[in-house]
Amino acid sequence: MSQQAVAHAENYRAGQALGVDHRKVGMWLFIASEVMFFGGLIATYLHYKYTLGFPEASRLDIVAVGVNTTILLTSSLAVVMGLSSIRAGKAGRMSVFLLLTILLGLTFLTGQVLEFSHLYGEGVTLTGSVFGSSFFTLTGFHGLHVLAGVVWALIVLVLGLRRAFSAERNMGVEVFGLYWHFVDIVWIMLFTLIYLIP
Amino acid sequence: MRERTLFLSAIVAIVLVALGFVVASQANLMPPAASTRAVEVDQLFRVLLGVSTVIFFLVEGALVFAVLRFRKRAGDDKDGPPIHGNASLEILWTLIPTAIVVVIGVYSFQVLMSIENPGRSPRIVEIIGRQFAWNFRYPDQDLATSELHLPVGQPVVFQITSEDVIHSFWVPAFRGKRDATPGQVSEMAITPREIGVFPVRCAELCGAGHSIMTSQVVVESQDAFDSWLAQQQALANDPGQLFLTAGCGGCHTLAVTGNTGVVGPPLDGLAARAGERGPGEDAAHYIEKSILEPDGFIVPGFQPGLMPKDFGQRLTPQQIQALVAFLLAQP
Amino acid sequence: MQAPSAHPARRWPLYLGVFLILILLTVIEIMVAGSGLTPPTLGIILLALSFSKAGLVAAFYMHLRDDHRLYTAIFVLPVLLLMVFAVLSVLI
Amino acid sequence: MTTYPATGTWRRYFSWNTDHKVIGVQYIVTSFVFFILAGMLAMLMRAQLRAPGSELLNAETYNQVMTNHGSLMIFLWILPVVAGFGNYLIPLMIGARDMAFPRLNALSYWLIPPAGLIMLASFFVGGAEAGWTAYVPLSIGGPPGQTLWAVSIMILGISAIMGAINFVTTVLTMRAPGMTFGRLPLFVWGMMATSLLVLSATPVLTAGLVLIALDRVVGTQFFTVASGGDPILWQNLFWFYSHPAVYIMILPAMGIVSEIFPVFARKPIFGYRMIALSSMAIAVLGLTVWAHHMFASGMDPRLRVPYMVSSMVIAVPTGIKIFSWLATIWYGKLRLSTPMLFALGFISMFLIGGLTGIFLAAIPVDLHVTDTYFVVAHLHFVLFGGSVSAVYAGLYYWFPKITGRMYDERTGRVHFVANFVGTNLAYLPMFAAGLMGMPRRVADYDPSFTSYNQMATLGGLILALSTLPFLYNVILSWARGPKAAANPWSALTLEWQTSSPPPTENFAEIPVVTTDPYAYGEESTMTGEPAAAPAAG
Repeated sequence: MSQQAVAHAENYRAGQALGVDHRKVGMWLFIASEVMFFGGLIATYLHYKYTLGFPEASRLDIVAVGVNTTILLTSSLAVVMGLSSIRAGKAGRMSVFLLLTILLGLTFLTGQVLEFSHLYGEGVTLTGSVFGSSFFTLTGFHGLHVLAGVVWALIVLVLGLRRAFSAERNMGVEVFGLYWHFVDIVWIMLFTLIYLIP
Repeated sequence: MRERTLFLSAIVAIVLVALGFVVASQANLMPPAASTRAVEVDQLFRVLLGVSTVIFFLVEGALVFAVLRFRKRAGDDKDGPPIHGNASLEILWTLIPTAIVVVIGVYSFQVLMSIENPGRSPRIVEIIGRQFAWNFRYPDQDLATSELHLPVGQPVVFQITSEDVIHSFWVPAFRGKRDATPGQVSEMAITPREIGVFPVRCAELCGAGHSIMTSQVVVESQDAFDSWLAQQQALANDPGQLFLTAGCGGCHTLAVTGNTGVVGPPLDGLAARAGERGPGEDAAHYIEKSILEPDGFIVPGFQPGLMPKDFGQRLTPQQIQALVAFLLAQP
Repeated sequence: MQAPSAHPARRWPLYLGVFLILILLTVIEIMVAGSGLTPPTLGIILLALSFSKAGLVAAFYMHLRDDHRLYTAIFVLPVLLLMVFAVLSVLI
Repeated sequence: MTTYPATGTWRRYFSWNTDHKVIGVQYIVTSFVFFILAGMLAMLMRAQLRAPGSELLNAETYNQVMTNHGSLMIFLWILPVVAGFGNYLIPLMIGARDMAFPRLNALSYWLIPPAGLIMLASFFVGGAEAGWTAYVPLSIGGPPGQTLWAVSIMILGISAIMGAINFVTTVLTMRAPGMTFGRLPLFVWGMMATSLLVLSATPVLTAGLVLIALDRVVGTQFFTVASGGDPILWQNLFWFYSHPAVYIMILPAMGIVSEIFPVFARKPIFGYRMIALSSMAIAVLGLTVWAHHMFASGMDPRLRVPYMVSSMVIAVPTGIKIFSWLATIWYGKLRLSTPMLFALGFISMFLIGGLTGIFLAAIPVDLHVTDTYFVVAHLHFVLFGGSVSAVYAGLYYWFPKITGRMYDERTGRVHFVANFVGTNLAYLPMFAAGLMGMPRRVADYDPSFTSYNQMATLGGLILALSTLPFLYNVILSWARGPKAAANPWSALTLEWQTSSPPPTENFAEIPVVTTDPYAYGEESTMTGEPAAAPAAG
């Protein structure tokens, strides 16, 4: 066996040729496909924004949504702090941060619900105009991703309370974190593309 | 040995090129070239056909030769020579196709620029697709027709759109095709070069009637075209003719045109009745309204929803006025 | 090449710093949007700001900065593809 | 965590099983069932088109049959059968015990049968009639079946994405010691390229289908022209997936024949690196050509030229592959068994599809032939003469490995001849019909096209019959064919270095790879369990 072959053999036992963990690779590949899914919706929104001008977009409340954005950013901080806690072996502290993440995620969703109902009050509806369709579909799908993230966070929290993670075994937390941060990044882009750019 | 290989490959190359040339020049795979654009497209097509023929016979020939020449002989269980590759060969068959593709690309681009150039002062013809028929408009004459006539040698620009789903306006003899997309107008420039009658087809699946959504284009001399145009205009403005061509006679009874339809109310002596139908509305307005929105008032004893509601698009305002006057004049 | 979990405890100041920058950038974004800049410049500035925010999250919170290059490639390539696709879809 | 019912019982093929070999067979058999169904729909169409004015099917029914034929063939036959080969072969070829995510793998298979049933169910609620391209606004106004069609393809897309994640992760993280990227079998390279395309293109189609479904069910305005909706946008989303889909369907096929030529020519593959690179090049270029399907649409004319260029450039890596295969069999010791015959047939017919592709890339010619039978002929030479030939080649080649039994060679050759004759007879006349002016997707046609269509119908009939000897062959051989050796073709890739069929977890001990997989005509020095087969047989 060549030296390199030996290295491979050891990595193989851990399922890690290239020295990368398969769960992490899988998650990143999933994120890549999610990029393209949102890509389809974003391209649709931008195409119509460019062709139709979307005057209704002036009805959007930048400041309120800005606050909601910072809430989501804070949740990302909570997630990464939770990860670094468990890496330091502090399972209890991780649970606290995960709880915080869930609360912040729910707050964001509440904010989005309020925004939607406000817009409906203004007569901007899902079926009323191309703007309504594009806006609610794009932001709505992001909301669904946040919701899925909250559920996932709950699962990780429960597992954490059952001592499923430790300073050595915490890939479950890291992979969840990747997903959550990605959803955050999507919102960072949507905030600019939908709300800020006229 | 080396000379022999070179000699043989030279022979093969010459034979292949000759073959390609013969196929390209002799093959007759296209309908008549009835537009100037068709001539250029066919030229490009023949070039592509020649190149493809050479490549086709090169590869298939090599394939057949290899199968015959290199098949395992009985009792020979040894492996072939361990050849893993040949850099110069691989570079060669990367560069040559690249060169061919570049040439074809440039040539195609030139042809594209040339065929899409409308030429000086083209005549505009509007083409409207609807499930499942083609309608035509000559905006200069403000004339809507169900037939497409074109003067030979005169550049024309089709302005193509659709009223419902996507259709595709295709005259194989012109080599041109353009989608008729609802909500937008796309243009196609053509200069007919042959007198004759050529089929028009819908090339984009548009529903159950897709295969019967055909028409024809009549390419004729300038004189013939002008007289056709004049005749069409006369028809468009002769209300009696209009009454027939628009299809009114199919459902309504009218003595002067000899129609006896009973689906819709009879129209003889309409002037007398039309006055009292709508409150505070004179006969002329009532008749015009009934043509544009038939279900506005339903004559007792007749059903709503039977009369087409698109006469507003089918007929020009002048034609409708002519019809109204014509009906008012009937005793 | 794995994410260094050597001194995880000491990483929280970094995470907090990144967070503060993210909030700051968000505030700047809103102010820029409010300022009377004209669309082309405005759009470019706003996109630059949001991309830097996304970059910060990816580099520090998703650990791309000190993780295996493979992950960066898997993430960045589709983003580039998406940008090309979005531009062409707008123009189509 | 992963469950393995006793191997050898046929029941495991009908159960939730996480063994990649079981899942591979499930994929292949299921998709072949849909292949037969879609083929029957094709025969209905050919029967309708046997003569002008035929009244076998009314226009609505014809459009439903045509739509489902295309959708089934693409989404439920070629894509899943290719995934089936990937599932069965990738772990074996890279020396792994299973895929990276066995349960995800089982899930991605079990999404397929329900999705297929949903698509077929559309027939009974007023079927999808808008063609597999489902152009709006036609597909918005159509009958309810169109919604089922969209849902079915969404599910299949999700299944394909999960499969692709699994393939890429497996290849990146589970290669056996010594299985460097330079030693990866070319089929694995093909699956890598395909999976990357699936990951980057399929989600866009899913997004587009969501828009169509919302328009139809909820009443959103995405494609309502009156309120500003743009039909071209759907074409843009659709083709961004559906052109790469052609490469998703052909790259693994190219990988299959790249495995077969060295074995049956007893020679190393010629230009391994160039073939692997060209797969990746095709994948990358394949993402940049989609709008060449829209040259005749209302898209911005200035955008067409770059698409024409990229479409033509793809001819180069494709040519590299074809020349490399020719060079591989050159000076070889060709054994013309059925897999080799189908592989040779693949080249000869795919070549026609490839060359006519250049005609379609050249915009001036495309504006004449697009949406005509020329396109129908072109895509069937690529997907039937190409992909399906390669799939048949692969089925015969790996049949002894999968079943542990040998198929009957004579019947296999009968199948090949019938398939080859049928394909060319069915599709060559369509080129002429299209050039002369016959649009595609018509339930009736001008009598001037009769002779072409009669030939095509006859060819189609031969094709349909040609599947009978195949079914007869595989069913009987699987049941009571002669036992096959572990390595009947004395091939060098890893899947042949274990028993036929391979045991659960494939290898008693993970092999260590020390040589490239096509080292024919040399001292093969593969260690590991069991020892490599002699290079020459």
